[in-house]
Formats: sequence, C-alpha cells, structure tokens
Amino acid sequence: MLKTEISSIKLKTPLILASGILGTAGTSLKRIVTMGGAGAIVTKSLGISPRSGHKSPTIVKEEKGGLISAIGLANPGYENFKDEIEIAKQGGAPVIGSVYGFSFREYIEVAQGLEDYGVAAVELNLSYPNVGKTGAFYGKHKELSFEVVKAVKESVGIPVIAKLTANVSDIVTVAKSCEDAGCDAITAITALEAMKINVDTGRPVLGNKVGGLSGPCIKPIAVRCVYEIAKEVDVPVIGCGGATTGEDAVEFMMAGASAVQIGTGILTRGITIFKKVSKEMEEILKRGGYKNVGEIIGIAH
Amino acid sequence: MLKTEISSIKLKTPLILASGILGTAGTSLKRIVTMGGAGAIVTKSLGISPRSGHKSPTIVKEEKGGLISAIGLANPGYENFKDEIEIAKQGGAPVIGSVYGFSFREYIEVAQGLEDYGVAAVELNLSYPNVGKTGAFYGKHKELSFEVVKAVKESVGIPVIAKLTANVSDIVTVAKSCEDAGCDAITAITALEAMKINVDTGRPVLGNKVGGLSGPCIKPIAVRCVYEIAKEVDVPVIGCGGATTGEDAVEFMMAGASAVQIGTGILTRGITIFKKVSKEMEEILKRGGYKNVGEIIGIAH
Amino acid sequence: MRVTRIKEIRKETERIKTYILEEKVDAIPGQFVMVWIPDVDEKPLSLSYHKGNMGITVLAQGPFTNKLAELRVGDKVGIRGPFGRGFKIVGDSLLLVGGGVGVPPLAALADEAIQNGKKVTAIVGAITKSELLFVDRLENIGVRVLTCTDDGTCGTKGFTTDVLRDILKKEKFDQCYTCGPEIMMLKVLYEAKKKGIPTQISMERYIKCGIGICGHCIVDGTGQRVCKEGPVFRDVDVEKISEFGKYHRDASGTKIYFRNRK
Amino acid sequence: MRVTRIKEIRKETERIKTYILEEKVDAIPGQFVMVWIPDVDEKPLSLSYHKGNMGITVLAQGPFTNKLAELRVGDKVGIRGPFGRGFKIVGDSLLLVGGGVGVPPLAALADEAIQNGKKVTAIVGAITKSELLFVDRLENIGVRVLTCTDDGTCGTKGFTTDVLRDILKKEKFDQCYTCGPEIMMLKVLYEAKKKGIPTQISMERYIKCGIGICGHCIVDGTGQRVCKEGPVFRDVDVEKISEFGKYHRDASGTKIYFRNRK
Ligand SMILES: Cc1cc2nc3c(=O)[nH]c(=O)nc-3n(C[C@H](O)[C@H](O)[C@H](O)COP(=O)(O)OP(=O)(O)OC[C@H]3O[C@@H](n4cnc5c(N)ncnc54)[C@H](O)[C@@H]3O)c2cc1C
Ligand SMILES: Cc1cc2nc3c(=O)[nH]c(=O)nc-3n(C[C@H](O)[C@H](O)[C@H](O)COP(=O)(O)OP(=O)(O)OC[C@H]3O[C@@H](n4cnc5c(N)ncnc54)[C@H](O)[C@@H]3O)c2cc1C
Ligand SMILES: Cc1cc2nc3c(=O)[nH]c(=O)nc-3n(C[C@H](O)[C@H](O)[C@H](O)COP(=O)(O)O)c2cc1C
Ligand SMILES: Cc1cc2nc3c(=O)[nH]c(=O)nc-3n(C[C@H](O)[C@H](O)[C@H](O)COP(=O)(O)O)c2cc1C
Ligand code: FES
Ligand code: FES
Repeated sequence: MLKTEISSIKLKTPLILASGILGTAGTSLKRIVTMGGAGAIVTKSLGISPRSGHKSPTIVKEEKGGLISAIGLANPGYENFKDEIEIAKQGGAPVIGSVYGFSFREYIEVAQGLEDYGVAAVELNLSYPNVGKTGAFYGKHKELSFEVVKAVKESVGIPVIAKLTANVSDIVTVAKSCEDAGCDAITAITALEAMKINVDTGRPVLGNKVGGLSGPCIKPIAVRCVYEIAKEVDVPVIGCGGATTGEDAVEFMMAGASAVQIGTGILTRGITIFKKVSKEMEEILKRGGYKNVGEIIGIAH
Repeated sequence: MLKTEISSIKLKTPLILASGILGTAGTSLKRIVTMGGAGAIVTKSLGISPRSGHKSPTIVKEEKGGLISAIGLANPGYENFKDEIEIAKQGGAPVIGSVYGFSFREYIEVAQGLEDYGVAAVELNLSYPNVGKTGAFYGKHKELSFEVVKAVKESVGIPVIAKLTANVSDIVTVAKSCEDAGCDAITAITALEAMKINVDTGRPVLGNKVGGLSGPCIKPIAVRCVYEIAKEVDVPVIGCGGATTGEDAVEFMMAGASAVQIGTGILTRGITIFKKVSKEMEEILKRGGYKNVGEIIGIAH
Repeated sequence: MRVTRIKEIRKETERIKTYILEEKVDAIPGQFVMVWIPDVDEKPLSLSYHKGNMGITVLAQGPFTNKLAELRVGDKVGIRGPFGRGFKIVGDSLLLVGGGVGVPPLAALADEAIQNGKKVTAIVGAITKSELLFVDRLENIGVRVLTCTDDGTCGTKGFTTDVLRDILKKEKFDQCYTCGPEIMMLKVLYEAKKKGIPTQISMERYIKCGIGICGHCIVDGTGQRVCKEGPVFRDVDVEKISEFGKYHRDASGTKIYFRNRK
Repeated sequence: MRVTRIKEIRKETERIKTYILEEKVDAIPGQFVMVWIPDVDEKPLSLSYHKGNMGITVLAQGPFTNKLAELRVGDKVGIRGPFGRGFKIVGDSLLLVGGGVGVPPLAALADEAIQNGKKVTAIVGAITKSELLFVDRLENIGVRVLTCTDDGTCGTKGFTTDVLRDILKKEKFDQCYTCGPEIMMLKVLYEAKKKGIPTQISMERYIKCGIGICGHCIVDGTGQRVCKEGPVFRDVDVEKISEFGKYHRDASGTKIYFRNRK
C-alpha cells in the first residue's frame, strides 16, 4: 500500500531519513532501516574534507516541538565515508548521499565520489542556515542553484535531488531553476534560520549563535512550500520539515510530495518512527478508501 | 522599571498589541489597554475602502502553539475607522495605525488620513502572506520597500514604522532600505507563509489556502530576525512573533528589540497577557539585577 | 478542524433542516460550532442537539447554507468547537422566546432544563405555520409551547413579543431566554425587565475565527467578543453593549444598522 | 537550557575540581549533564553527586575544562539533562573499577548502593597519590577502597587491572562497574568475564546534542547512541560494539584509533 518510487528509486515506504539526523555512521543508517523501518536514508551532508563543525551548544530544544541546531556541517569528509556507505547499504534500502560544497568543484568532487561508493542518488544541500557566509547562499539564488545542479547533473549518472531552503522570497522560482538545470527531484525544506537567547545570561545559546529551526513547528511552512512547488514543477517533490505522524506525512503527500523525510521527529517518537508513521499512514489511507499511497499525491490541488 | 520610548512615543510597558488581533473596533483596542495592560496598540491594517477579506475558514489552530490565519485584510476602510481611533485613544495609550495599500498612493492616502485622526504613528504593513499577488510583494523587495517608506515618510509628520516579513532571503537588506528611506522604527516580523491540509478531505483548510503562521512556533525565527536587524540598523526595532511570556519578551529585547508586540499569545493567556507578561518581565529583570528594561536591549550582541 | 460525516438529515420546514452529525459532543446549550464545507466556506451554527451526536438546524439563506442544504447523509463536514459561553439555567420556571432560527439553541436549552426537572414555557414564532420550528419536539419533552405566526395560520396572530407581553401579565418566571432577530430580543429584554425577570440573550455577530483572536465579532460599548464572552450574554451585560439593537458589523467591519428599528 | 550558579568548588587534586551547583537533581548514577559556559562551549560531564544539589567533578585538560577551572562560586553555567542511561544496581556485592576522571560517576553509584545497603568495593587508580580521586569520600560512606598508582606512591604500584586480577582470585562479586580509559575498561571486561561477573561499562564518545538526534556519539557494530542508549552499557551489549577498545570518532566523525592498544 505504501510502495512508491522517486525517479526510479524504489521505496517500500515513502518515509526517508532526513540528512544530518543520526547519519554520521553506516551502522546507524543501517539500524534506521532495519530497526526503524525507513524506506530510504540520506547520509549526513558530506564535503571534501573532515570538518569539526561549530562549537557547542549545537542544539537547543524549543518547548513548542522545535529544535534549533547548528552542527556546522561536521563530517569526516566523503572519502572517510566510503565504508559507512557500504555498511549502510546492508540495511537493504536505498542510500542517498547528501553533498555540500563551498564551490561547484567541491560539489562535483563529492557527488562523483559518492556515486563511486554506490549511493542510489545524491541530494544537494544548497543552503546551510548556520555556516557563515561561505556556501550558505547557493540555495538563496536561483542562478547559483541552477549552476550547481547543472554542474553535478553533468558529472554523475545517478539521480540528483536538490534540497531547498524556505529562507527565500520565492521558493518556487528556485525550484523551477533546479528543474531547468535537470534535477531529478526536489526536497523541501531544510531547517529555517532561527535563534535562541538565554535570558539568565543574555547570551545566544548556540555556539554559532544562529541555527536552523526544525520539527513540528515548521511543518505548516514546509507543507506550503511543497504545495507551491508541486503546483509549478514536474519532477517529484520530497517533503521535509516537522513530519512526525502519519497525518503529517499524508498532509505532505496531499500537498504534492511523492515522499517525506523525517528528522527531528525521532526526538519524540524514537528511531522506529518510520514504522509507526507507516502504520498510521496505512490507517488513514484505509479510512479514506485509498488503495495505494500514490493516489493521494497532490490531491489538495 | 518597564517605561520606555520608541522614537519619542512614550510607553508604560514595551508590550504592544500586534496589528490584526482584536483590532477591528475602538472599544476593543481601548479594552486591551485598560483591562489588558498594553503599552500601545496597533489597529487592524486599514486600506482605502472596505474589504471583506477571504472566505472562511480564516484561521486554523496548529497543535504546536501556532495559528495559521488568512483574514485577507478585512477592514472597514480607514475613513470608517475615524471614530474607532477616537474611542481607542480613550484607553490612554498611544494608538498606532496600521496601513496597507495596493499602490504607493493608497499607502499615502491612508497614512495621511490616520494622521488626521490623531494616531501616534503609522505602521506600514509591507507584506501580507495571504493576499494574492497584489500588494503582497512590497516587503519582499528592498527597492519597493524603500519607495513606500519614503513616499509615506514625506507625506506625514508622525513617526513611520516599517513592518517586515521574514519570507525573504535577507531581511537585513530590506531593513536597511527602510532605514535609508527614513523610517523611524522597524517591526519584525509578520506571520510566515504557511498552509494546512485536512487529511480526511484532502482539502486545504483555509479559504485562501495559504495563510500566515503566527504564535510561539515562529518565535525563534523572529528573534533571529530582530538580532540580525538590530546589529545593522540604528533605528529602534520592535520585535513581533510568538511572544507569549515575560521570558519571550526579554529574549526579544536582549536580541535588540526596543519593544515587543503580542498577538497570538492572547489565545492562550487572554487579553490580560500584557499585564501578565509585564509582571514576568519585571521579575526577570529583578533577578538579573537590572534597574530598567532599557539596560537589556541588545545585550546578546 | 475535525472532519465528521452527516448521519441523518431531517427536514424541519421548507427551508430549515436539521443535520445530525457522527461526531459526539457534550456541550452547553447556546454554544456554537464552526461548520466547514471544504472549498466553500465555514460558518457559525448553534448546536440544536448538544449531547451525544451533535446536531445543527439551519435555515438555507445564502451561499453557505444553501450548499449545506445540498449535502446528503454520509457527506463530510469539518467542525471546530463548541465555542463560546452558553445559557445558564437559573431558577425553576423558565421562559424561552425564540424567533426563526433562533429556536435551535433554545430547544437544546429546553432539553437540558427538562432533564434537570425545570418547568419550561416556550414562545415560538414564525411568519407562517409551516415555518414554525421544533413545536412537536418541545411539546414531546414536556415544554408548554405557545406559538404565534405573522399570518395567524397557527397560534396567536402576531409577534412573539405580543405573546410575551400577554403571558407576563398573568404569570411569573424565574428567568427568560431569548434568541432570534435582534429587534425582537431588544423588545423581549424590555418586557422582561419591566416585570423584573432576568434575561439571557444569545447574540449574533459576524464570526470569523470563533476563538477570540481576530476581533471581528466585537461589540461596541464593552469591546467584548461574541464568540468568546458570548454568544449568550446576561441582560446586565447587554445593557452595556451600546450597539445592541442598533447595528452590527459586516465581514469588513463596516457598521450595518438594523433596518426595522422602531 | 537552564542556567544555575556554582554553589561550591572543591579542589580534589591538582587538576580536578568538584563543582556543586545550585540546581537540584534526582538522577541515576552514571547519567551525565551537558554543561554550558556561555560564549565558550558546552560539554558532557557525569554527575558525581546525583541527588540534591548536582555535582560534577572535572579534570582541566582543554579549552572548556580549563575555562571551567577559572570559574568561581556564584558564576553562572547552563545545564541540559541529566541524559542517558545510568548504572543499574544488581546483586549485593558490587565491585567498582575507576581510573582518572572515570571515578566521579562511580562515586555517585557508590552513594546510591551504600544507601541501598549494598556491599561496595572500589578499585581507584591514578598516576600518583595526589591524583587519586574520592578515596576519602568513598571510605567515609563505608566503601572498601583499594588504591593503586603507577608510581607506587599510594596503594599497589601498578594498574587497576592488576588489582582487579588479584582480588578476583580471592573474592566473588555480583556485579562489576567500570569507568575510565577505554583500554582499561576493555581489560576489566575481560577479567570480570573470565570469572563470570557481569560488568556495566560507562563509555565516552564525542557528544554534541546529548539527546540522541545528531548521531555524533554513535558506535559501530550496533549503531547505538552513547548519549541515549548509553553511556552505561552492559557487557553483552559492549561485545556487539565492534569499535569498543579500538577507535572512537572525533568532532568531525573521523575515526581515531586508541593509541596504547595492546
Ligand atoms: C453564534 C451564531 C449562531 C448561529 N446559529 C445559527 C443556527 O443555529 N441556524 C442558522 O440557520 N443560522 C445560525 N446562525 C447564522 C448563520 O451563521 C448564517 O445563517 C450563515 O452564516 C449564513 O451564511 P450564508 O453564506 O448561507 O449566507 P450569507 O448570504 O452570506 O449571509 C446571510 C446572513 O447571515 C449572516 N452571516 C453570514 N456569515 C456570517 C458569519 N460568518 N457569522 C455570522 N453571521 C453571518 C449575514 O450577515 C447575513 O445576515 C448563527 C450565527 C451566529 C453568529
Ligand atoms: C558521558 C561523558 C561523561 C563525562 N564525564 C566527565 C567527568 O565526569 N569529568 C571529566 O573531567 N570529564 C568527563 N568527560 C569528558 C569531558 O567531556 C571532556 O573532558 C571535555 O569535553 C573536554 O573538553 P575540553 O575543551 O576541556 O578539552 P579538549 O581539548 O577539547 O578535549 C579533551 C578530551 O576530551 C574529549 N572531548 C572533547 N569534547 C568532547 C565532547 N563534546 N564529548 C566527549 N568528549 C569530548 C576529546 O576527545 C579529548 O579526548 C565525560 C565525557 C562523556 C562523553
Ligand atoms: C541535528 C540536525 C542536523 C542536520 N544536518 C543536516 C545536514 O547535514 N544536511 C542537510 O541537508 N540537512 C540537515 N539538517 C536538516 C534536516 O535534514 C531537515 O531538513 C530539517 O531538520 C527539517 O526536517 P525535520 O523537521 O523532520 O527535522 C539537519 C537537521 C538537524 C536537526
Ligand atoms: C488573526 C490575525 C490577523 C492579523 N492581521 C494582521 C494585519 O491586519 N496587519 C498586520 O500587519 N499583521 C497582521 N497579523 C500579523 C500579526 O500582527 C503579527 O505580526 C503576527 O501574528 C506574529 O505575531 P504573534 O505571533 O504575536 O501573533 C495578523 C495575525 C493574526 C494571527
Ligand atoms: S470571531 Fe474572531 S474574535 Fe470572535
Ligand atoms: S550526541 Fe547527538 S546523538 Fe548522541
């Protein structure tokens, strides 16, 4: 009932682990498939060389179902991730490699490397809410997004997914540019630029001061982005942002998403959230008289 | 302890009623001062002529402390609001007139009209997350924001406040344009573009489909905007977005706000939220050894 | 927003139907719900059945209510609420005065009052006999019903207020409850006051949010919200509502004066 | 993030201090808190006092812990937690083996165990006498303490594992608990297993979020999170952690192999 496909990548359930959540080690990714029930997994965003990321605190919990995080793209570099991908693949679900870069060349190098290591697709992280000026801007400009996607698309044979930020005036224009540049799917959205100040000290809590807001509180914004993008582009859209329940996932798909990523939801519902949400989705589909999850994609339009 | 000033407008407490919340009638505005304890009040956004707004549902509650609303600038037109302002002023607190327009001329006409009716300042609503294409865009472009602010500033003698949206790539650039255009203060932020789909029917809930997300869940985004703007501009910044407790208000002020607007918070804490939050602020200030609320403005920088 | 299905539809008069919904409720008579027809609109409607399966009773009079009239058993509607303050049962002998689609919340009140062993008298008015609402329902549970019609096809020929004036000459009641056209309620208030009977009034104003945040339902004089501090107000509060019986506001907030103000 | 003040500072050794905080806690021995020094950093530290005013005991060894060493009574620190799974008291006769700043969580465990009427033996090791941690504290509550130093200035000359091997020849324990350098713990596990004594191990890995979401503390083999499924693991679980005693990951996630692996 939940079987689906994103640009020829077959998924047992449309629920995918979002990048950066428990995606630092292959064993973890594997566990999220075998024990957690994810239909596919996205690795932590990988760059050309190891990066320690920001000083801590890297994460602060907001009372209202939110998380502000500023990990700062900590990662061991894509080459150190070869073995991890090998292990992750043992889970039996497609492994999507998340790529970041501070230049087109870096994006290309990492994407090609990950293709060699056997990922099913690459997801381009085009905007990092919390990494200074460098690199944070690609996803904020339709021209730069176009160029990055095009450059990577021309360099690899596997599907290329563009992951967008909602911290723009008009996400649809950026999405269209990515489609024009040849991307095979679009993930919307990444965490939103946010901040927490501790009133007892008067100091910003995060080591990086600014971080990315994720979790249930951004869901209405993410759903709106998916709806707007799906209306205007033809490539599949992957919803991301706050999905925590079957109802959330169904909402994303009705807005036009072909699959849904889950990250912060793990905080409240544990690693098995993918199993739980799949079950809840099935119940909603049954109640609504649907036979296959594909039937609900975009019906809110 | 909480006395403060925004471009020569004196406030007993830095807490101001946000535009569009219970701001449709003078008696209500007055009640929010006398019974609620607001330091100032902003009217519903007013245009040149009556407008019924969007079809209902105009509001949907999100479980996580949020509200998505699409009232659609329903208002009786500024001329019908003359008496309401008269009544509102009886509350004894400054009345700020919120202005929207679908052209520069409309902004000017309404602002001048409200000045005649005796408002203490006008707040320019530069971006309405939920009103089609027309007009929604001023606040998304630094050039247009500049022109609107400049045009109004040249037409009235009272302070002009520019209210910004965070649905832009870079809110600081827009804020700077408004400052360059001569605005006397900046309010950040208005509700964020969002959406809710009902999974049992597969239909968007709001009559207008897309609405504005307000309430606690947008606070981390609003605080970040205030922090970034306050770092770069010299005019006072008024924080807005999700403030519900004394801690929230103090957080906004530490981020650089000179005053804080409250809207959706009324939902959970009632009209007397202004009194409650003022009291909580005083407690936090005392605990921190501060004598006056002015001391905390911007200390997180 | 919860979605429920229509369980049963009862035709009450030519243009008034009762919709029993699948969703269960435990509300106070006088409270209202926001009813959503997807892609159409959402409107406030009083509960005519406030315990168990919720019921609403609606006069088809415009785009939304006409659309509602087209729905069939099994169709989905969205529900928010119940919202607002309902009627409070005070004393032992209650007098209900309802006109048109003001009767539904009073019928729910009658259910509750009879359940609690109260003596209930209801004055029900309409233009003509076939438009009289809930006369059988009320009589069946033991309410004494006095009807009146403008054309005299049933009961007294005349208005509810005429019947009211008459009965108040002869009898005493502990509390009076009214819902209907505002001009009617204004007169009910006046008549009951003359006799020293406290009255509870259910007011209608343009409702958008229903949860006390948008301000569209605010009444002048007190600045209260009909959706939150109302829709039911006590007479002492209504006397402070300066616009009562004079004007209300439309969807834009523009004042609309009641036409037949006498 | 809650902010609290330092209530008391106790110098334990040349480079180790205990900080008693104003905030009260009711935690399980072995749990840790994330301690924030504004504008500096935030790091995981085990609770050395887990009931009442919380206490941490810290070795100054880098930017964060050196900064902590500069703080004074009354200074503010931020706290998140307690997080993770702590030690479970099993049986009646417990053996604790701690090296360096592995001793703090074991001291908290000893407090709890003695409170519950258990018999507790602790092997405490350090390089030299002045570096031995909590010997008096443990003895004062009734723990039998066996010390050892690399240089023989106090107790046995040698490692905790030497003392352990010795005592296990003569005595039987229901459960063994260890915290300290991973190579030491690897050996403790081995010795205890030989004698059939179940062991609980408190592991250290690079902690960022502390709440099981970022994945930085994940261990290979099981994919478990040290901050969530740990830091205390049972021997049977540790045996499935393929990296135990071999490598850990640094802040970037790059594998760092333990140097003195023998
Ligand atoms: C608290 C409350 C309880 C109500 N209970 C009932 C009831 O039990 N049965 C019933 O038939 N009607 C009831 N109404 C009235 C009902 O809301 C209107 O009949 C309905 O909104 C008409 O919508 P329409 O699109 O069909 O007609 P329209 O042509 O749009 O309007 C017809 C009339 O309804 C009024 N109206 C329209 N929209 C609203 C709104 N959002 N809020 C208030 N009034 C509105 C208009 O001012 C006009 O007088 C109640 C109203 C309120 C405020
Ligand atoms: C669960 C747990 C409990 C701990 N309990 C204590 C304790 O009770 N007392 C004590 O003195 N120390 C304890 N530590 C170790 C403590 O976290 C480090 O001493 C501290 O992080 C060093 O930071 P620094 O900036 O001073 O030194 P650095 O020079 O940055 O690092 C010194 C050492 O600490 C390690 N380290 C640095 N940052 C972290 C981190 N975020 N997470 C884990 N290890 C890190 C480094 O890998 C290195 O080995 C514990 C660690 C963990 C994981
Ligand atoms: C701790 C953490 C780390 C993240 N790291 C990355 C990352 O490396 N690359 C990326 O594209 N997105 C990253 N994100 C963003 C998520 O992939 C996701 O887009 C966002 O959290 C919204 O989804 P959620 O609400 O389901 O978590 C991270 C999010 C969190 C909370
Ligand atoms: C019901 C509602 C109506 C609003 N109407 C207006 C409006 O007319 N003009 C305006 O500038 N902002 C309007 N807003 C936005 C608020 O003024 C405010 O910027 C936003 O809600 C964030 O603050 P809050 O979280 O404290 O409500 C409205 C918000 C709500 C919830
Ligand atoms: S309808 Fe919005 S306040 Fe009453
Ligand atoms: S430190 Fe983030 S998962 Fe453990």
